[in-house]
Amino acid sequence: MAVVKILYFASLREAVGCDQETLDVPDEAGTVGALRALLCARGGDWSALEGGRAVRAAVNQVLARPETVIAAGDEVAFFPPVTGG
Amino acid sequence: MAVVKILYFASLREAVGCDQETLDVPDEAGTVGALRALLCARGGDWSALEGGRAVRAAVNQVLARPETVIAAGDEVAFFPPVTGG
Amino acid sequence: MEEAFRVSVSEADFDVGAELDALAAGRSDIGAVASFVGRVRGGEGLIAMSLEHYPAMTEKALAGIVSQARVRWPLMGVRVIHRVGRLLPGAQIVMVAVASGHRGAAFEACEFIMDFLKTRAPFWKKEELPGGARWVDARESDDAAAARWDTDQP
Amino acid sequence: MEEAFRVSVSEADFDVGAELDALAAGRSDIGAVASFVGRVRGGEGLIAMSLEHYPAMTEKALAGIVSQARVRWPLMGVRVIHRVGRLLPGAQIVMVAVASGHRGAAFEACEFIMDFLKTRAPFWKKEELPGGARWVDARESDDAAAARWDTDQP
Repeated sequence: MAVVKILYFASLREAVGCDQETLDVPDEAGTVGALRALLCARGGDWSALEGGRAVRAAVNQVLARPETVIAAGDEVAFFPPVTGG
Repeated sequence: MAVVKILYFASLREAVGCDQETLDVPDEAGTVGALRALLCARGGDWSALEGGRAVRAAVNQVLARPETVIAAGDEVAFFPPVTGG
Repeated sequence: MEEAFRVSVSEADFDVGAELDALAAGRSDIGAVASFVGRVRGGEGLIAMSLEHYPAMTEKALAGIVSQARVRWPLMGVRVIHRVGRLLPGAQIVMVAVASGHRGAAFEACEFIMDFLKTRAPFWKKEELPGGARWVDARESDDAAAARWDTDQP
Repeated sequence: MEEAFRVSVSEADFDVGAELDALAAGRSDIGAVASFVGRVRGGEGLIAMSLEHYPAMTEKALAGIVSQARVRWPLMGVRVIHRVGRLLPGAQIVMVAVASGHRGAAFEACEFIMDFLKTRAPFWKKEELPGGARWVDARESDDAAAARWDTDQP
């Protein structure tokens, strides 16, 4: 088990209705992709995290891939493709 | 015959020792290339206009080619490749 | 990141002229300064554009992009400023300025930083329109612009 | 050439910030402003750089280059300023600023204008060095930079 902080931004934050949460992530959800699937499985508004949707992630403020490993104390963020500049 | 004004700039101006002149150009020297050859044939410092040297030309303030035709009243300029910017 | 290479995020507007002057101040080794300013474009009844960001990540991401540019080109200074908050049409959003010895490096690095900023830095735009607010969609052309640097080594 | 598209040649220095502000003043249709400033680089004991030009041709040549850029890209404003006379290391020589709806057009047109200015506008640089004065040679890389636009239609 790994306690991580999870942040949501922009349209994804509005869709799931949550800015941030602290979650005890089971070992089998120890990657960005697995954590995303776990959150999506909550159903309802959380389907905004479904596989077909364009969702990006960062771990400890660095862009991450689905296979990026998550460790206790990490800050994981989910957000839509960026649109700055 | 066509009376034209001829200008020289930068290193070419210094080489030929002349800023500008007015010249009655014979019909057979009625293009930029032929005029250049005529001027070069003066010899001495004017060999700066020899065929092998990088010399550019403008007619009436527009970049010209050797085959560009010269008419009475034209302003013809010879100068080295530009180096502004 | 030393003084000549700076990134920042702020709600306040910025003074491009002052930033460009600061980049080159007291130096005679800089032959070229390329810069870019992005502004809020009006149209379609746009009332305002709000920029959200991920504060803990933003400056880190921008500094990382600048570091990548420095690996690719010999740069003498870089300034990146990105605004957040609510901006009106015509307002400045972002500026990137790059100083180098020659213009090729300055232009390329400035474009590179903008392309990467558009696709890697955590900012999101939301438009306020007469009918309500709408998040701006990411554009495929921005991904394509960033992707060209993958193979196009200078 | 109307107000938003201006070229000039002068001995006086220019204020880049003021010029950029003037380009975008009162407009909300401009999404992107790309600009370039060229400066006198020191080194090799350079004392000064003198710029000669062909007065009757210079602004005509610059305006022609801007017109060509407008044929290739949808531009909303262009400002070109080139200095002449004796300039010290670190001094500004030239600025090109281009306003457009999007960054791709602004960047490309700004580079295009600089590339053509370097190879088509009648300016010549002479360096003052400790051992005497020397005309600067044209660089093949500048010809190559200009030539890429022959085939590279946007």
